[in-house]
Amino acid sequence: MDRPLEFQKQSKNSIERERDPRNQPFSANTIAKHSRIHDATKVHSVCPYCAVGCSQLIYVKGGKIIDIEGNPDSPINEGTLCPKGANTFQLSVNPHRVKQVMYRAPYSDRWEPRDLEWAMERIAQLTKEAREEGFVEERDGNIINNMPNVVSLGGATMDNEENYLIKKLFNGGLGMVAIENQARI
Amino acid sequence: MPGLGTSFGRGAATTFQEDLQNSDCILIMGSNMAEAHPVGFRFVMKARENGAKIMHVDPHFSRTSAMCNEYVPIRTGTDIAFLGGIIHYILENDRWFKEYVLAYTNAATIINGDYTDAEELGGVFNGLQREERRYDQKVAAWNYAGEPKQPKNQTDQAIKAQSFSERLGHLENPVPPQDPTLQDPMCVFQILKRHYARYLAEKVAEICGCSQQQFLSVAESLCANSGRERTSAIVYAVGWTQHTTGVQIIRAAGIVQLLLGNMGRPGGGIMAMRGHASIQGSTDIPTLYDILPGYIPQPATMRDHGTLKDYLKQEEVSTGYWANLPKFMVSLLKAWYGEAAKKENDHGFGWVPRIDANYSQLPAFLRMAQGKVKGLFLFGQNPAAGAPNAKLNRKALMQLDWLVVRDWFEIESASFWYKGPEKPDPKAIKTEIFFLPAASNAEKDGSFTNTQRLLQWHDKAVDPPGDCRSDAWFVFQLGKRLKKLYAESQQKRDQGLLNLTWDYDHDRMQELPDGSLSKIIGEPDMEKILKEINGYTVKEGKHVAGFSELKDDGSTACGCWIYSGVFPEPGRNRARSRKRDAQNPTSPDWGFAWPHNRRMMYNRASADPEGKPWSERKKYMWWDEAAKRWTGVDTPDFEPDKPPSYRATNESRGMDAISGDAPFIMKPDGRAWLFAPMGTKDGPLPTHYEPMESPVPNLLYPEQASPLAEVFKDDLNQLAMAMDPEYPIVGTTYRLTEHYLSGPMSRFNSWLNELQPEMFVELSPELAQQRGITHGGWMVIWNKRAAIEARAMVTGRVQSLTVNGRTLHQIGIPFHWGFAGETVGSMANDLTSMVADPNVSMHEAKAFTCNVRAGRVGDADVADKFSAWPTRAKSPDTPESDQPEGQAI
Amino acid sequence: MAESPTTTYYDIPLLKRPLWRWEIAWYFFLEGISSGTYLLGVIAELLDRERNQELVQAARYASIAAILPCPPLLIADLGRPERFAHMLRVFKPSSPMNFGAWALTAYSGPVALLAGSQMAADKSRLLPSQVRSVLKHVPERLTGVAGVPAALAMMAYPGVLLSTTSIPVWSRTRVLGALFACSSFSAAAAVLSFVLHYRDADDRLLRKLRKVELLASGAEGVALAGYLLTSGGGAKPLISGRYAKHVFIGAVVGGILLPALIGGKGKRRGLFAAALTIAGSFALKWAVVHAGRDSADDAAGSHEAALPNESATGWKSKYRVSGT
Amino acid sequence: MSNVLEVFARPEPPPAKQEMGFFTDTSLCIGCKACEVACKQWNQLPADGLEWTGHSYDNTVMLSDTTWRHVAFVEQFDSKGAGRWLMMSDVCKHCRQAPCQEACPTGSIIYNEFGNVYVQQDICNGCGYCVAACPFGVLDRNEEDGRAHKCTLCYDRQKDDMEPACAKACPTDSILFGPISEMKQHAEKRVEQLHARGETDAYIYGAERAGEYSELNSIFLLKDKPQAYNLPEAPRRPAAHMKKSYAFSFGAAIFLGAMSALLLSGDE
Repeated sequence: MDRPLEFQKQSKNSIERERDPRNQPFSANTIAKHSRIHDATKVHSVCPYCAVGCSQLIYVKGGKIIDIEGNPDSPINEGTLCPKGANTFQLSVNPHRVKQVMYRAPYSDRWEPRDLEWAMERIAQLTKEAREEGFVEERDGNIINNMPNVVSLGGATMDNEENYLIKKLFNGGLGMVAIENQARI
Repeated sequence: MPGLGTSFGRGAATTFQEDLQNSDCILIMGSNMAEAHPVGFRFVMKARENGAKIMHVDPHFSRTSAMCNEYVPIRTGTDIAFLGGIIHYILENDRWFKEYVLAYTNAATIINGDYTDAEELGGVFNGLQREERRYDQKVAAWNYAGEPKQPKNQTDQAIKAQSFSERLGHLENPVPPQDPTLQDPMCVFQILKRHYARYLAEKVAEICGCSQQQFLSVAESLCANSGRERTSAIVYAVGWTQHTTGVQIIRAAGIVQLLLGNMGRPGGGIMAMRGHASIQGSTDIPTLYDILPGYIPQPATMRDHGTLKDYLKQEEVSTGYWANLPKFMVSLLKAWYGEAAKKENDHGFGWVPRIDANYSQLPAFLRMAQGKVKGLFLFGQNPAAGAPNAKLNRKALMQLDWLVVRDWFEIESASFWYKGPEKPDPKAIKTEIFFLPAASNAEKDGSFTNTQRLLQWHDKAVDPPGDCRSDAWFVFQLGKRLKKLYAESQQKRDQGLLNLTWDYDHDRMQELPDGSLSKIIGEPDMEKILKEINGYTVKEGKHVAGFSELKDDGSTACGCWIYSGVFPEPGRNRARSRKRDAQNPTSPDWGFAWPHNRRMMYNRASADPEGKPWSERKKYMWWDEAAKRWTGVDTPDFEPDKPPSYRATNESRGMDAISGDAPFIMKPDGRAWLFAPMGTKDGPLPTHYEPMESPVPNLLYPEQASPLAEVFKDDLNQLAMAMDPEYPIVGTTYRLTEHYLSGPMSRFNSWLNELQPEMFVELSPELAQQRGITHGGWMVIWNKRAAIEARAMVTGRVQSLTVNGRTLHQIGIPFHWGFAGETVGSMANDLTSMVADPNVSMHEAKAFTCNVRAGRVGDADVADKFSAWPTRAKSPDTPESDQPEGQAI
Repeated sequence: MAESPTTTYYDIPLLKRPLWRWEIAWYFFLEGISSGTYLLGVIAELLDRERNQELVQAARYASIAAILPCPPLLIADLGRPERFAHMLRVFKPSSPMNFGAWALTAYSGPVALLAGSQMAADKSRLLPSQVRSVLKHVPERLTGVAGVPAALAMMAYPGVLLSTTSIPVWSRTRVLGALFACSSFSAAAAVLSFVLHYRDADDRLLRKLRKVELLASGAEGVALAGYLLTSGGGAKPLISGRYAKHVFIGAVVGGILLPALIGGKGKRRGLFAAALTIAGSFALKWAVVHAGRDSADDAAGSHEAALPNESATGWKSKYRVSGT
Repeated sequence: MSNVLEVFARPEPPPAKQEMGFFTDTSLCIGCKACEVACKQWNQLPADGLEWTGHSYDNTVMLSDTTWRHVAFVEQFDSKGAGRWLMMSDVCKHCRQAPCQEACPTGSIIYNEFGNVYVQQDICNGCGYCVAACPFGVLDRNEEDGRAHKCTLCYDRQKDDMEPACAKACPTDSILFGPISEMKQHAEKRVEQLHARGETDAYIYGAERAGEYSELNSIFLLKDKPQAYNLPEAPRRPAAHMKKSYAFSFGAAIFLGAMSALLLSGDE
């Protein structure tokens, strides 16, 4: 068992000499290295996945998101993220992402790209038609004022302000009652 | 969350995640926290490293179990038996926290003499109308002695009950008759004792399938770590809520925590771990059918809601904080209808639609499947794969005239018409579908409310690409178009829409953080919306500082009273405040927690009745006699200057009805409810029922399953009879760290897909051997609703249980797969059924019966092309040397 | 069962497969012949230029012919061929590959000059007359001697390069370098003997060369035995693996035993024996280079080769591991 | 042409800084794989396949040119269901005397100013020597770009005083980053703490020299044999015996040369 010691003596200095950066063949590119975000715009965000509420930092350069990571200042995640949170970048920058309005006509077997304006107008029209047809003002003396024939589902993954607009327009404005999301209990 | 609302007053997590590290003992039950909430779990790990005992009671040995000091396997759906056993243990061994229980709960309160407990009636309470699946309150007599049997604001079965009115109940006498000696046979304490007398350790073991020792060790650990000096916390998630008895499971946990004196104290409380970024927010500002923002009841035809006056008369709770309902309601109407909301027209109350039936998700989709719905708006939700009985949901989508899908990727709910297990024929499907690409959260401003009621703002980093738009943009623009379409209308029914205040346009082009101008036209100014939510004075348009400033005379407007105070003055968006306070562990300036930035609710209970901390170790809030006010590390969840000595009388109303030693200020008697005289439809005390589908008889009562559970009849929604020999295996679903829900936010992401690339099912070596299933091979899981296939993960982590003397097998089914995305697989939710909790219509996905065999069901769907790299584009404006190493030179 | 075997982790390899394939096997084979023939040529020249004329001439041509394909082979093997010159960016004796790169560079000069002057002497049409007239003046003995260290290095480093890795089949032994050197030398001797037999060279020279052949093959045999013995379990892929036949039938029987038996009795048998030796040497190098992949794939073997010994103690020793 | 020559230039290297490294404490690992994704996100590494292995929850299998963090899952349960589930996040060991660095013929692999082993992508020519040299099977050559890749210990981030992506993301601080001296002290304390708690199977891997093998600048707290996590129990340093090998092979060459000189000389 004395050989290890011997090894140590013999190699210690030579190792340290070798490890000294001055004896290492750095390339110009290596010496120039920096993190790509050191000069990027930092934006505060919140993880869109679960309800833990991890604070995130989005780094932007040239109008593009180049990195998303945890925010060290947050008392909740203190800079950490889970695999999904660490993956947030791939939600925005993703080849699978649909970037164009797609329309499927009744009984059609294909998607067709359509103009956003056109789609919005068509959806408004359909909503109005449905409302004209389904709206109930009153039933046996009771005020009802609702339209049960159009349903809205979603909200738990959206912003409070968006939920507010949905409830306000669909319920307070149009009289839709079947407005739901996962948030049961 | 009525389970919590009925017990304590508000339906939300009672504490905040960071506080878990102060616990001496944490019981994780009905939650796979390490996998579903890894970052929240860091505080559990901190507690563990501080020496706390961490226990996991769960049907499935997960990564959470691996981290705990103790893991107890139980049969899914037997939680009430287990918790009831703990309640029994606490009472039997006199381990309850006397001063706390006497002062802060309704233990001493006397119940109406006509009340008969499930103990006597074979598992049901008196007043059961079996065929109508409801309890007749007039007969039931759950109420306090001296109160009318039927409380004025308790609704008919048809309406789900998330509103505060419903949850809080109503008392004529805020100081009900009590027996401080707890001897009266009709006092809550005695009723509790009798009700749980039969929840003996051996019974618990028999029902749950764990050993007596395992059960006793959990019960003892909780008791040993509660009291003046120590506190225990309970963590749960949808493992509790997704049952036909979900609300009562949470009630049972509430009873345990109240008896042990853990509520409103550091390291204590009940931490509800919610699943989505803003699922709490979407309940507070509800995209739910039965409530208006701030848990105000949606007007309903089953109640006397003709005029605003009638409505308020019926829904107001005259004692406790909910006496302020008129201010909140009128302010909401002002926020919605602005100028048009006048005293003369009931502030437009008539325009608010009434509910005349159960419009919650399950019945709504059932009606859809029956062709009774024309259109559906889908915002970031995926019923075709993610909803209970997904198969029935896919059928429902095919019956629609039109469907608007707002998402990032072409999810199952957008491709159901040409893909999926049923191999649909597009030519036969009429549904007209609009896929409107959505903006990611990085591409819009807005606030999320996390699992601890904390509002946090996210700033818009960049414009969304192409046609992608925020949901706010979509609703805002749709509203503008509809207002235009109805502009000419004189009809009464359209006035609500026409009068709806709807001006959220940016005053000038929005500037992005990098200094460039946004190119999106018509994006609403989210802070204008937040201002409306926060509330403002109608005349000056001045932000209100908090809900205490709201009026019922129409002089204030407020979109959601519980959020009031989040935006107290221009330029001070507290959801956007990101200051961390090194001194204060509650970090009061990091985001904004409702109500009124209270991080821990009911924190008055962290001090004893005299207002002194229970112990130095567990000091949190206390009464400062000198300053004559409540003080501590948090905002008091109490009137800041109400002395502990203050006493209410039966004549007092509003907050005056809350005594100085009554910490649960939302409750009409200021006390937490061990026994719920009202607020839960299926009984005042949690009672063990088997899941709707169960291979085991109810070993405690003749009553097999919840008599009130909602059942939805449909050919595609058949249930197996109890103890059906065809389906001897118990199935439960759960989440994996690497994926999210049914996959829309994870199965289009190669970095996550590579970590869990295939649908699998976890089963025990014993069951695998019995059925000739080999590890890594294919297996089929089927029941009355569907047959699905998966790869077999045969692992020693899953073990058979001995229940009622018989060997019982449970299998674990991750629910992340579907037929769209980079990885595809069968949908666990094709197996789950549409049956629901009577209180909230939450479905029962966590317990169902099934059977398994080796093999496949046949042609699986094809995955979208695998995209190995999110982008190969180099970072803009970045020199070669600084490019990501994966792409360097 | 989703449980891992106790000795390995789901039998997943501990090591990564070496990337080297046929290019490197060929390179080691050819550069070995080149350096071997070069050395023999220089020795013969120093001993007696006149008498060993044929041998010297054959050696000079063989050494250049064998070395010419080498740079392309090396470059083809790189992941980034255009960056082959980076090899000479540093001088780094700790890296046998770097050492070899420099050796090859240093070697290329003398070998080219000697071959050139030989061509000049032979009035080869391949060279323009001016070049020939220049090359006439090459100081042959001096150049030859100058190239000897580089040639020795070329002969010595390939085996050392392989054994300075973590691949058990290469790295458990200290004699792989010697084995390759011997193999190269015998192959080189065989090449020369083949040429001289073919050109019906003077018998005396052939007999001498035959002795050299036997010596080298003998040495190769001894080194091979030493290699297999000192490699312990590491040699598994060569002893029982799919490359066992290369080693035993190819190298031992074909490359060493047969030539020893049949050689030295006439032209045809001489040619045949030489060819066998060359083939044997190639089989050996091919087998050893390719066995590296099988060795890396053997998870249990790799862990076994990394068990503690007195010079490599590992880290577990410091704490007692209880249970499992 | 200029940048072809550039690589031969020898610009002034940065001065040595404090040696930094990882301490991966498997007793705190919840197996969430945040380290894997955070690494891929920061370094923009591609996913490498969608194959389900059935090896517990490990579908990553091993470190590679495109996977620089890998979480291993070891299930140890008896027929009663009693047992444990070990999880461990593996990474490049950043050996203080690194076989890959010693082997690298181009000087592409260097010890940088933070004492980490770093592959300079503008230099590497894909010779593959480091792949065979690494006793931990860390390095591999990327078939797309023909170069060797491995964990850089987020050299680019360290340059701007940021911690590596994996350590930053780790929710339970199972992955710690800091001056290696502090990491070692911390590790020592942690082991004592665990032993005191009765977890006597805990020990540190790589903190000190192990005979011929150097210390690691990425150390681990393990709870089972190294083999259980697919780590070598006692790695060898390839170059440790290089001189000896050279001696033998030069010896053989010279011996054969000398002998053949004898045999060729004189008349028989």
